Amino acid sequence: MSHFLRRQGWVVGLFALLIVLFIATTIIQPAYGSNDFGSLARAVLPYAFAVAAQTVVVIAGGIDLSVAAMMALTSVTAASMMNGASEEYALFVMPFVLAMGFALGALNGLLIVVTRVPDIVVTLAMLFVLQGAALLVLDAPGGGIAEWLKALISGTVPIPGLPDAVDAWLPKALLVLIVCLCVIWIPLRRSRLGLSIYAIGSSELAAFRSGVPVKRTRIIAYALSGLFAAFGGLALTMSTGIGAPIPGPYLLASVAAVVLGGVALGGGKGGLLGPIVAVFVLRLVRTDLTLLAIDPNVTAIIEGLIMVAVVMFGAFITMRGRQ
Amino acid sequence: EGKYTIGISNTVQGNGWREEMVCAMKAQALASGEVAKLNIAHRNTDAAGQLEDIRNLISAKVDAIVVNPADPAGIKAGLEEATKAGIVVVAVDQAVTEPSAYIISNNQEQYAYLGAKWLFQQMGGKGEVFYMRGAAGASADSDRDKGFKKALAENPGVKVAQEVFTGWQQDQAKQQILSFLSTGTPFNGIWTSGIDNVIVDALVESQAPLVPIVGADNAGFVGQLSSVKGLVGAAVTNPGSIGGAGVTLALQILDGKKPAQQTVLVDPQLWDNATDEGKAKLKAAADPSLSPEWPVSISIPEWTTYTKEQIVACKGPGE
Amino acid sequence: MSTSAISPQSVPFGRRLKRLMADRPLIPLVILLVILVVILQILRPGIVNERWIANTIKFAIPLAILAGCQTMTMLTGGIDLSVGTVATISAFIMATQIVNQDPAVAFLLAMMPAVLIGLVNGIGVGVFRVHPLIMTLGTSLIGTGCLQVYQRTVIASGAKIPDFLAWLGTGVTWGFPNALLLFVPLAALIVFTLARTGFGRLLYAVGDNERATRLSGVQYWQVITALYITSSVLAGITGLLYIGLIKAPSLSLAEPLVLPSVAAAVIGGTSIFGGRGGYTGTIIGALILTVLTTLLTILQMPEGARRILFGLIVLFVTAAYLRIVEER
Amino acid sequence: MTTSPLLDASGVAKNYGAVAALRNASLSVLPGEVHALMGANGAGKSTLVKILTGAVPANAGRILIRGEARDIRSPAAARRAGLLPVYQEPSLIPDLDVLSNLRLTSTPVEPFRAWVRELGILDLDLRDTARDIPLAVLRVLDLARALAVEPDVLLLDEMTAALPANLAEKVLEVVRRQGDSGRAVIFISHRFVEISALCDRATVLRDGETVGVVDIVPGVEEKIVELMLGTRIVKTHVAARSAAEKAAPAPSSPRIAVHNLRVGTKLGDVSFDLADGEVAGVVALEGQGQDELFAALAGSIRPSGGTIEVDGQPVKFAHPIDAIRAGIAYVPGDRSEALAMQRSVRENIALPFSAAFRNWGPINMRRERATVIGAIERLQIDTRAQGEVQRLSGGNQQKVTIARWIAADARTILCFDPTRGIDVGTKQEIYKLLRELAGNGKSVLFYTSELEEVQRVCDRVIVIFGGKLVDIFPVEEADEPALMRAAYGLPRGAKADIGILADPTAHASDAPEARP
Ligand SMILES: Nc1ncnc2c1ncn2[C@@H]1O[C@H](COP(=O)(O)OP(=O)(O)OP(=O)(O)O)[C@@H](O)[C@H]1O
Ligand SMILES: Nc1ncnc2c1ncn2[C@@H]1O[C@H](COP(=O)(O)OP(=O)(O)OP(=O)(O)O)[C@@H](O)[C@H]1O
Ligand SMILES: [Mg+2]
Ligand SMILES: [Mg+2]
Repeated sequence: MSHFLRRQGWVVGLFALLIVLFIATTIIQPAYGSNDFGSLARAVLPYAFAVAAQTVVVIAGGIDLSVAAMMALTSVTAASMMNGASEEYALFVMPFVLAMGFALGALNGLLIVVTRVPDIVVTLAMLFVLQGAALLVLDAPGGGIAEWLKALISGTVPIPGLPDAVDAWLPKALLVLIVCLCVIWIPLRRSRLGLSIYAIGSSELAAFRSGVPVKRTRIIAYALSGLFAAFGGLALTMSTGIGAPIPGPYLLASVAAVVLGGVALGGGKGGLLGPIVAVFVLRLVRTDLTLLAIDPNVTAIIEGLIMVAVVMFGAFITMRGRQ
Repeated sequence: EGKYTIGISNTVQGNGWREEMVCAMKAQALASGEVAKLNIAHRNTDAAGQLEDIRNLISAKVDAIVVNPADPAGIKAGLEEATKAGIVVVAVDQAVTEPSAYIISNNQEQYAYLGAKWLFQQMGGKGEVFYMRGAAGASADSDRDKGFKKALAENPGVKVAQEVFTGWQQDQAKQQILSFLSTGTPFNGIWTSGIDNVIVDALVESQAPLVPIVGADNAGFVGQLSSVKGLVGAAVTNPGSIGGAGVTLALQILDGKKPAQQTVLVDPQLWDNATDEGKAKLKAAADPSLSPEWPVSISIPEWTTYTKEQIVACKGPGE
Repeated sequence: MSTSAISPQSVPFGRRLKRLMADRPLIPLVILLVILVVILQILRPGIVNERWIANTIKFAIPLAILAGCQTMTMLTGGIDLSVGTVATISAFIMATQIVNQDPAVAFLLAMMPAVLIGLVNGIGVGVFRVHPLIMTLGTSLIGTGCLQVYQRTVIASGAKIPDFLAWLGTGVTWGFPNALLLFVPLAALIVFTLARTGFGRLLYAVGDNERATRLSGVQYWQVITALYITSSVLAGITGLLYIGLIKAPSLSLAEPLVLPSVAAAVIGGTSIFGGRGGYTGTIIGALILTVLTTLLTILQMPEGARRILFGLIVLFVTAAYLRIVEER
Repeated sequence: MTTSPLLDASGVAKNYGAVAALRNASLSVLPGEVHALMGANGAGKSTLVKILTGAVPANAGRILIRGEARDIRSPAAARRAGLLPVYQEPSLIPDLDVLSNLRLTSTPVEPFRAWVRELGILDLDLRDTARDIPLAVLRVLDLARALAVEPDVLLLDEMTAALPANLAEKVLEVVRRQGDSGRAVIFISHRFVEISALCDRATVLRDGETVGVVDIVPGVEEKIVELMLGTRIVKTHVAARSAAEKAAPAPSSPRIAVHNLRVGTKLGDVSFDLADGEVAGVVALEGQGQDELFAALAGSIRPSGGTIEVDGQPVKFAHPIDAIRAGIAYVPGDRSEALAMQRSVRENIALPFSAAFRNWGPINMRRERATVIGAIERLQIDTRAQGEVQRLSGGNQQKVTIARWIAADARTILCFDPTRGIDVGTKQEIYKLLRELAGNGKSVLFYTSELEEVQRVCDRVIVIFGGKLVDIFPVEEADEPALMRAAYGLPRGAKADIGILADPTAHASDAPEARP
């Protein structure tokens, strides 16, 4: 139990914060219901994938500045391929785009390993490259998407045996998120590859000496990041129905949520659950600020303050813990 | 005394034009006396983020949503949900593809066409033009590009000497024009997408020939058109006050006065300093007290009722 | 594996050259810069003239100062993402306050938020040990929000660019940009500080091994707080210079310089992990980036291809530089 | 014996830029033997181990395993070839728990558990994160992890250097048995006692070259030292200091007085004095609270109770700077804790001079150079590998950590195991230095994990056990058996058998470093 609390304490705290926020939301807007929760889940989707992409590389001791640009590129690719195409064609586009994300992510990793240029610089350069590529694919927002893909994240899933009242609180978007992340993350976390990712983030030298193939693991970590970013790009296209070549605000948001989620920038520590919960917290804060009709300029200040305050609080606890 | 709550969604923050638009919305809401509360979502984000904001506004149970779309097609789903929830939706500045939404918009294609046509006339229908676009990949930019290309097609003698994207950023634009000037490439005119006063500054600073130049009706540029000696140019109006017009339209619909068409286009005007008529318009419009990035056309007759003090104060109902 | 031993006597010329470059990392950087300029001259014959050089220097200087902020913070293993916001705030306050205030008062008002943000950054990083990336990102968000609120209170009073700043930012005397009057002493001061003062030594040492400096009696929070305040003040000064150059106070004036400032420091050979680097390299890095931007503007190609090229060149330059310097 | 060697390396060379870490090293190990690898600091032992186990690539050389040429490119490849190292630095992943570490290296858990118990660690929780485990235990876990996969050749790089006597004891026993069971062990240590107790043969390196292979027989130590040091003349026999030299000071007020010092649960009620001109030894097994004692005196951690007086004035240290201002300097045992590895020797030595806020201004380069060079000469630091400290060998790095405080002229120096992993020659220099400091009126608190050092250096011995100060006695009574008993918390005068090292009749009796 103490092991669990020591390791998951931060995530538990975040969950508590999330619940407090939900209660606050229902106080602000008593009519807040399952539909609104569905909206939240859909808003979370692209951020959650961006954060997952960032989390994997941060755990591996790196950082990926190209996450948002990767999402833009995969999004425009999907949108331009599916534009005017048949519904079935999307079945081919999806894996293609995911594979593209995986390959471009691997390219990130490969460049870091081969050139030995620090990851932050390689991914910064890749940010420009991917952005440029996105502009070559579509020079203005546009494209289209299969209807069934749009329907995949809207509405709820009727689960037999569950009362409708409960069903209504299970938006498809949330299920898609859970399924996509779990299918990749849970087996990974338990595998030797997963351990290797933590190992190279924790201590590269020790990992090397423990027989971990450091370079290969790093490349795979970036490839996974690219894969998650491609999911994020698809999520963008699924929710908007188009592809936009200009990256959205996902880079900074992903870094912020990773840190809020208890993953140390520096590597080796944390998991995926914390950052995902952090994304929910950040999105719900935005909802509350809108519901409260707060001056929009003040909302920027509040979001910044929350970020700084929570992280300072975390730092403060760790300091107390150390003494 | 107001009875309505109006939600506003905008996705570019810190840009003079957009700030004026939001202030016009606030001022109009206050001046109309019909609005109890404004609920503003105003931040830098993309279409997906705007969907989130629109849905939050739906959760907040507003009566109408006035939106400057990040993308015409990208927020269709959100707007549809809003209409279903009984909310009046008005898009300003750019069109949207959602059929149930009302649109009151500056005509971006016409904006570019009007200015470029005038410019090419000034150049005598031939020569080289320096083409300074906005942000690559933005829908307003690609609409304007269509208008520019149309004028270009009508003037086969005019060639594009160089095409650059300023990203609607002053510093980038200035560096680009200075680099361009230093190459010594001959050019006979400049068409720039809304970033204009720094371009004139750059020409003056580097003592380059003052070729004809077309920009927007930003306060700084309008002032330059009357004050800089030897400068021939024209400002094409692209009023940020369209935001106020959007609020008016929304209120009209809420009051049951539906407009004849779903789409209302506000056509741009061109004020040049080559004709006396244009000069008079420029003089009337010039307003040195405004921030140079703000468009001078701070009101649209028939659509806005606030005073200059009100829009400059930038205060909505209850503030 | 071969069994041949390595004889240290005869060092071939190639290796000697490489070692020379490794010991003097500025040489390869300058060579890279020259190569870029030559390419530019080939693409557009005649472009490299006095005026172009003056322009390039004018735009490289604000970037170089902000990259100086990054260099110093990166030496301690940090980064300062708030420099763009700080520069913008200072510039905006200066341009709006000068309308009704004495220049000296306006200057002090403009620098106040810079000092404040630096102080908050310093305390967050130095005392609470928040990761600098997050800390400076947070303060930059807060700063931007405050600027938006402030902007509404001064819309009515208008803005003005002080003549002195315009002279400093855009003026050229005998072919030399006036901005050099500010930059040369500033750069000399930074270089001297890093190489020959106790504070500079501490920046390197703290970035290398913080525990060791603690055992030697160094108080981390003092060093870090002083560092982030210095960085912010430099950013504030950059803002003033930059508004003199651009002459249009906007709410996102210096934001576009942030990522390039990081890139300039890295290209200039400063390690993002701390403990290694210097300012002279950074200055060249800033020049390289500015020339590169011009080069890409001049090239006639789709915007997408231009960005791809920019990314590839930055990557290539950094990789080539590392290759050369690490050959020891 | 005609058995063919298990491992046979020859002509191994390794260059780091201009510095040749290894020139022509060779090493041949037979099955069933414990083979010592010896050499002075900087001789290249660690580098050779790293090459053999694929951690660094060699520039030249040939490695045969069971007569077959193998190209070992990575630790994983070395593992497959049956070569398993325990490096000087712990190799567990700090942020993973022990169990995950085992899974990462595909180490069977049950044998590992058995070995851990065998090696004397009874209360290990496999769910503990490696970062939270004390250094000495980590080293033992590394060894257990290596043993659990039953390697053909085990390479131990200064395995015992950071271990307290009780754990070192167990390690030696286990290693001995490995040799007996037909496997081979390569054993690096600077402690002759261990070598004579354990090893069959020794390969001696000097300046990156193998200069001899000797059988370990009584009396061979002199020969090894000769090989190791070459022309360097070192007095290997330092007698315990004469009574006159000891001149036990009887000062009126002590330099440092500690009363009832407590630090959390680790240290309780410790009281003692330290006088000017005195070297006080601290003896304790691993983890008895000595780390906390030193850290508290150095201002690194805050005591939870008790008082510290300096020159009769009570002091409270909130930060090492407070201790340094009171003239107390701390030399940690782990040099990576003390050095800025990418900076020069000069900057490292001069570091304390810039610490205070008022010294943040311009540096007087000439004065600094003079001070630094003085300290370098005094400690005879080999700065052959110019530039960054990380290019120095371990021993020379260690000297830099002390040189800093010589240059800063600290009045009291707290030395925590300063001779860990250092060759005999350098050790003598450090002993001499500490005595000289005392002679100049400075005071030294000296923790050592090598009991035989106590009599060479100290005036008094403070024994800590279980976080309590159990005994203080004069150096005359501090022979090794007495110290060992005290360290185990046994009352003075009691007799108990505590292993081969304490047994004065073992091979160690003829070692040059043994008691006179
Ligand atoms: N990375 C490096 N760069 C330059 N020189 C190095 C490097 N590593 C080691 N050396 C040099 O190579 C020589 C051999 O070093 P090595 O650490 O192998 O010796 P050692 O026998 O392990 O000594 P010690 O017992 O002091 O650790 C030393 O003189 C050292 O300065
Ligand atoms: N695989 C590796 N990857 C990166 N750095 C390495 C690797 N192997 C060794 N090094 C580095 O090479 C340098 C030389 O090591 P060296 O042999 O001197 O060790 P050492 O600590 O002096 O050992 P000892 O004190 O036991 O003799 C060290 O700084 C070490 O960090
Ligand atoms: Mg060694
Ligand atoms: Mg060594």
